[in-house]
Amino acid sequence: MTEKPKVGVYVCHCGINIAATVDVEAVTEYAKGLPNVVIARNYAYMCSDPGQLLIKEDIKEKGLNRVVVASCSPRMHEPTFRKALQEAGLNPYFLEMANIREQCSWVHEDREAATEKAKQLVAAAVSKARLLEPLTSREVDAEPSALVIGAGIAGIQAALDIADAGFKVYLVEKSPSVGGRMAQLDKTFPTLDCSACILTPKMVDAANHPNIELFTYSEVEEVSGYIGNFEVKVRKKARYVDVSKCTGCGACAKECRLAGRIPNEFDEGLGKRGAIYLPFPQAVPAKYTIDPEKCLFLTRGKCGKGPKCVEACPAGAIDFEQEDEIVSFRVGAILVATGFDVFDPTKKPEYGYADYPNVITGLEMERLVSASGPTGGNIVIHNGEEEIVPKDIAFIQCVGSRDKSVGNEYCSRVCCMYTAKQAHLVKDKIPDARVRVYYMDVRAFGKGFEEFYDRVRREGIRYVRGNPSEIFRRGNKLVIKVEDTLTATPLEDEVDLVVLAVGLEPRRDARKIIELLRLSQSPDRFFLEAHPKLRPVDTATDGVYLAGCCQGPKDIPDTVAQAKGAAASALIPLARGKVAIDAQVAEVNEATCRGCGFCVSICPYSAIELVTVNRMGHMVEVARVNEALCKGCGSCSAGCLSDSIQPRSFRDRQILPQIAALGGTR
Amino acid sequence: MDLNKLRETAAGIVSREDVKYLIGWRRGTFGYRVSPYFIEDAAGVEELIFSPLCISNLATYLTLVERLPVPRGQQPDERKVALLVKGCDSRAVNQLLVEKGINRDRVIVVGLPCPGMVDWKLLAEKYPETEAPVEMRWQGDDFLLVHNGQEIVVPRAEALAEKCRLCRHPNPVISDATVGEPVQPWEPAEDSGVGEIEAKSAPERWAYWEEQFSKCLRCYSCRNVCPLCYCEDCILDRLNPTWVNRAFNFSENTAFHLARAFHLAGRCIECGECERVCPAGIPLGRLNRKLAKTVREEYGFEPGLDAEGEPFQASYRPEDPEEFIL
Amino acid sequence: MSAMLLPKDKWPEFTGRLAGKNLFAPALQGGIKKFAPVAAGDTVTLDEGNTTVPPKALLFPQTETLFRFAEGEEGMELPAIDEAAVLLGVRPCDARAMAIVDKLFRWDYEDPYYLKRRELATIIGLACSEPCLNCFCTSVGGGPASTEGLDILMVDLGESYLLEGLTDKGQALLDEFKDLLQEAGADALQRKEQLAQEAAAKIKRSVDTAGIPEALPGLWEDPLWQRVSAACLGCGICTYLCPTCHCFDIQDEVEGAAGRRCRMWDSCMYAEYTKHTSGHNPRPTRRERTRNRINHKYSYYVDKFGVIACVGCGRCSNLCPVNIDLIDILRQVKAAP
Amino acid sequence: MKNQGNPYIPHTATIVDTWYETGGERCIKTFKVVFDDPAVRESWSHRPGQCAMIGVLGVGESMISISSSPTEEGYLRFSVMKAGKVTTALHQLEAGDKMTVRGPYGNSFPVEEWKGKKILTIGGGIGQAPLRPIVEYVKANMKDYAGLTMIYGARTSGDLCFKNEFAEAAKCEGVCCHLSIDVAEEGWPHYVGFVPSLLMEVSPSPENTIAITCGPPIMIRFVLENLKKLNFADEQIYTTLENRMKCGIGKCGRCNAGHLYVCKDGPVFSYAQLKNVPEAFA
Amino acid sequence: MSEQFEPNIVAFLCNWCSYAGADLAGTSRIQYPANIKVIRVMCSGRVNPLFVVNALQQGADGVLISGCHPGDCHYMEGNFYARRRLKLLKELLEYIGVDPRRFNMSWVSASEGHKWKEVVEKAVEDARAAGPFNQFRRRQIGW
Repeated sequence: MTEKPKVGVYVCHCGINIAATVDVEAVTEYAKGLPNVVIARNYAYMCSDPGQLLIKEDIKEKGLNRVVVASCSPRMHEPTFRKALQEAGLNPYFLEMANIREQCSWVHEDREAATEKAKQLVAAAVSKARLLEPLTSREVDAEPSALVIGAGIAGIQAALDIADAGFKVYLVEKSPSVGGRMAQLDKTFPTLDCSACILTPKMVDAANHPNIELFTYSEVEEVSGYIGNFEVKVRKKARYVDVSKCTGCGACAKECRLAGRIPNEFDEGLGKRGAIYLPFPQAVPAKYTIDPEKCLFLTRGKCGKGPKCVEACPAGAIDFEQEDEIVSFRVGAILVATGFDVFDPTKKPEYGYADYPNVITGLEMERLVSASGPTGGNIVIHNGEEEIVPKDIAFIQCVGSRDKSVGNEYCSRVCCMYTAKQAHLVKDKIPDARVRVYYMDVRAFGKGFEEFYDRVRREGIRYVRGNPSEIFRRGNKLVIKVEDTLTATPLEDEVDLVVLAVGLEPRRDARKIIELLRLSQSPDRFFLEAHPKLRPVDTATDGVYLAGCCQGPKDIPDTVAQAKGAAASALIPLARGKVAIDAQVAEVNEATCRGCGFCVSICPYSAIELVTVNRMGHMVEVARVNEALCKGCGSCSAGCLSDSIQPRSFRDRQILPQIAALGGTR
Repeated sequence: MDLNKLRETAAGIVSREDVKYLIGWRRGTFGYRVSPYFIEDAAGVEELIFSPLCISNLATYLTLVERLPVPRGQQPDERKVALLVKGCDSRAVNQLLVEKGINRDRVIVVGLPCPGMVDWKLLAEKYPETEAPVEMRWQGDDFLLVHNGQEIVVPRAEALAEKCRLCRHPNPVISDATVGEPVQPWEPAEDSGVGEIEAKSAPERWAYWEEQFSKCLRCYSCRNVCPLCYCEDCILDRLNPTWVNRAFNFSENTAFHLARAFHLAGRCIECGECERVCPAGIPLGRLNRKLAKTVREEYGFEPGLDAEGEPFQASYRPEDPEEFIL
Repeated sequence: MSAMLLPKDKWPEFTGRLAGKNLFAPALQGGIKKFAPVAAGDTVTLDEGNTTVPPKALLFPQTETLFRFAEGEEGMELPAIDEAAVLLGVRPCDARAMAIVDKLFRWDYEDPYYLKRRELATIIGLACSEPCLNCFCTSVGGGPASTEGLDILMVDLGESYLLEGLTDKGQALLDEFKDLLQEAGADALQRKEQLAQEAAAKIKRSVDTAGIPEALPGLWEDPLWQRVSAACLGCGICTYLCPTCHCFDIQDEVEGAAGRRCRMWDSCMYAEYTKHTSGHNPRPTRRERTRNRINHKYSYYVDKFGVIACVGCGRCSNLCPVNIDLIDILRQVKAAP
Repeated sequence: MKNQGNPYIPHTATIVDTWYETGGERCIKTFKVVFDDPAVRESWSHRPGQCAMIGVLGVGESMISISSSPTEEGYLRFSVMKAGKVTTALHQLEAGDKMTVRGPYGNSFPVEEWKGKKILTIGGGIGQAPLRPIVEYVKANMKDYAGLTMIYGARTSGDLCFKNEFAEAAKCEGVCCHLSIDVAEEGWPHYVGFVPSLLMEVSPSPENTIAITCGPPIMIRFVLENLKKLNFADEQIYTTLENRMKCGIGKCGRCNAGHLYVCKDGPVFSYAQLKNVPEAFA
Repeated sequence: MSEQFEPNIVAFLCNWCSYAGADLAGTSRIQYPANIKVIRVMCSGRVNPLFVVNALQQGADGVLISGCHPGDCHYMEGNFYARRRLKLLKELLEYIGVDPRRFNMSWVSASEGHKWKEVVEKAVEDARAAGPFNQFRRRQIGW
């Protein structure tokens, strides 16, 4: 049956967000004159309950079978209004939205021009709405398992939550141990808990959980498929140590010819390790790894008369024949918790990080004060002449944060507090130290933060408002040139140690994850969430969720909270066991298909295949779409010479009228 | 060209049980005309010719022949079709294979190395068409015309068809059997037609094509003759959606020609048939060759050289040109 | 009715004054010869040969608006066809074609668009002296100086043109040019006859069409149709450029709230022409379509209107890119058992 | 709006009622329409079997048989199967909407000639629509005819048009109805099988009878065969043809079957006329 | 010129990058000319180049197509196909004498609200400079 299209047009004021710039009355009146428009209304907030009720009632009372909502971006409220249609008994795909907020009222000032544009956008939406087709989304089974990429605190927490809910988790960590950044920290602000003490049990839990399969020293190599049905390939890098045999005794590391000669990443290079190493004592798994880029045997093929580690290992676990291994599995959801890198302070040469050993980063400071660190927790530094215990210590905040010149406009959110914490620790360990903090603003917005900041200041730490312009060496001291902006006094401060409160940055290899999972970046280059307010753990790729600092700088409690949120989101498809397949997928008109296979070549998802059909007695090949694999991108259709493959809801015959409407010929 | 050898080969092919017919050429009914010729039995080969007038690309018939509904209980005729191809024509066969427009098992390709074809319209100005069909042969690099009983040597430069002047592949690039010795490819001429337009300013180009497209009769001969325009249901005939209105006017004609040219981009094998058949004399070759040139020069791609190749518009290289993108 | 002489030195003035009467004459446009408007001051040269596009395009335009309509408005708006025109240099075959097509457009329902244009047009024919290669007008009842469909026949006598008024409309036009014309004597008329005979004798190709209309029904399943259509491209050249082909399509075009219904040339050689929406096509291949084209001209039209709908202009034979030659087909029809 | 003697200008008409006869992709919808112009209402007259060009401005026109009999006054009825662009647009129309109508076109059933005879209609699917006016005409003038037998079938019971009307008609004196569907359905009380078989089952006598058949080409072919088996003479058999049309008035050229222009010489033809027209059943 | 010509520009934006980028420009209240009217498609690969021809025919003075940066396509490869096809179309349009300023293509990511503004401004300036494109307009409904 062919229904006559009866279109209802709903123009939203969005308070004054739209109404201030677009004459919503005029747009409504205009809409009334468009073909097949039965009713046009405007309302303060279409997305509100009463707004939606208006639509639902009109559907029922006026027999509407198409709805156009002219409001915000469809990326915002398309699901909302689709649901409203559905609740009123209408196919949810009978909705078309005109974006008159983000792409009209908010970006244009001229009321007349904005109103005219809004009218055209509504006309285009109506012209498409008339031709929309009812679609039914199908459901397919979801794989009851998840992949978590990154085993820092975010990844560990999320993995534990999902595993505790009874689902299999593949936890993939790039480095040889889980733990991530949090493991590098000494104490946590503002409570001064021992970071390792609270983290280590979780690391162990994650390693031992029956539902968690841990891949350390591994990287995700390939992801295909879609929510509920991702195919994952993980590369388990060769450790050259048989982890089933390695007992973690450490005999090998002691014997390694390079022992104590390679900067240890975990200690931010402050400590040294050998070519076979355990990143840190509490590492999980407590299994040794051979650094293939350093190991003499692996790089030169020769290590004295023979690798000493092999001799030393009582379990015979060293295996130089080991190769990378590719492991494949299927998961229903993917959680990204790849963390952050810290700002590289050499990008601010005025601070002399590259020149002076006693200019260090906050993270290096963490290792320096850590009892498990290279100095056993003693704050000892080399001032270029000798090892000393610094007495004059300066912290500089906002290094690489809130700084356009280095491309980071954002606040890293943790530096103020970690600086306060480190200042406190310094004061604790070196009571006679004079500690200054150079800051521009102090942000102490979290629970207990302001109190902690207050406490630190009362401990005698001086906060000087100023942005140091230069650090140079004078004798065995470092001189900080700075203007105290509160008193407008230029200062030169002589210190033994400068700690740069470096900010947080996206992982330098984030690109790989972006390409792997089709993620986007926000302007700060962190991974982009689906919506900044309402879908902060979702991404544009269904079934892929974000947790922790990969999405943006945050402290530990926020990271854990987000991880738990992301885990809960990932659990939805897992727990339901089903996922809805978008109905807006491509469809083939077999009667006109030439079977040329262009679409087959084009489809990035291998969702199209050629099948043989009987066309009036002739066996011919035509394209056929696997709807579960098709993502509805429509690239096939633009490459089809006979227009035989068309994405539903974005068909040529639905787009051409939009073009006509916007061109002015409707 | 040894016609006897060709006829012998053809006779051998059409005598086979699994062959439906062989498509070749025969003398036309008057003047310089030559007609595509469907030979079903060995007796038919007597009229088969291959001369400088055999300019038409027979590959179009591989897809032009209608597939009628097969009555219930009957089997479709799946016998092979044999086809004579010149160099350019053979590229059409390859391109058809790339896009699965034909089934390799159902075609027998007889390759004819091509010394170059004549554009009879150039000849007719000097030697008008006669009621009786004229004969032409190759003689050295030139052409020999038998006109009103007289043998006239026509210098190559005087009558060589434009597409042949530009030809890069005079020898067939695919064939099951070849008749004749491969010809020595010649240096393709500079494409002065395309060059002339490229040298114009944008308004001049517009004025040029406006005149050309305005005279289009929309007879669709350019589309129908093209061996690579073979959709059974061409989008330009379709009414829902309507890409091009049926009305004849400059705007619709232009949309038609742009769509046609675009659909052939990366597929056109430059056989020049579209331009040859156009009753309005629209230089369609200049349209297609421009895109072919872009594809060749900027993407290093030439269609129809490899039956296993990839379809140009259904593939990409990460390093494809993108200097035009903001 | 009168026969007048126009000395050739008066030609520019003659055509110059005609130009004020919405004159169309053969001209090269972008390399294609067709009837084009003549503006005052343009020179009109009548050379040998015929136009590629027949003058039917002026009476039966390739696209014409039947009426316009607008959303929310009552009724439809009709085009005003009220401008008289003069067609100069129409070949007798093309004029005969008009007379033949008139019958169809007058049949039962009068076609107001065509007939109005026909009424408003004064057709000045030009007798042929040098027939083209594929002219065969004499085989189908016409001739180089045939007058059917013409208002005025013009014959090139060398020094002057002979202008014969054939209809009231034609005579009225001639009367307006009395100042340029002289009364033609019997010798001029004799000369005309002689020239026509000479021209007819120069016609190279011919076919005896007698009996063809009667023979065609019996040849329905003859193999000749497969033979002659095998090379057909299914394009519209033969029909679009045929002076008697008159088939059209009707389409609506919409732009915003306004729209028009228009008709445009269509061709029986196209697959869509007879294709049902169900996909069924009563003429599924080029064989049936070619057969229909020949039958329509040489049998059905004869059956309905008593005349062959072909004037022997030779355009279809000339312009077919694959040498589907009407004369040859007719010969094959004649030769068929 | 007068058409000013211009046969291409349609009249506008308002749809007063519509309903679906059948469902599915190629559903059939019936429209009852009334001309907007009282003068047209007054002057319009058609004979059973004639067609009209109906359409939607901006979309186009389609030749549809007028399925109401002249005896049904005050409106015209059209039953339209959804197939192409125009019929799809027509299907979107509802009561109160406008469509355009021009006509009536073509010849008609020679109802005067047939007076005193028995009328046998044999329809299939949408083919009953052109037969409906003759059925209604004969019913309205039963005294002039010797009887009416209707044979009608469709693929399924859901594909049968005018279902209620058959039930009503069957009650009339002198009227006989035979219905069939192709495949058995639960609760179907009538014949199961194809229409040509039902025809043999009913086995009407050719005596003083006119048989009129309309339906899918394949059905017509077998019905004709069977009518011949039942000894109907060529002159006793009538059918209506349908071809693609654009003008409806014999100008545009495409509807001919051989020398017959379906729009003007038809759509009603006797088998005697058609049997030698090779294209008639193509 | 007393009044400046306001070109009508039809834009095709991919849902994931450019449309999101345009939305971001909105949420950031970045002002740009209202001449641009957007049709949302899922991927720039969906843009049939004939859409561009059609838009120019139906009243657009300029057309803009925007997708994800190479490598960022939500569908992995769609923008690569778009790039190839639209390059050919651009060549074709220029060759027949369409002012190249009537056709622009850009890569705008979800985070490039500012770039979107710049792209729009360029497209509008370009089309304005090229002037009204009436010559190719689908003929006004007339006789």
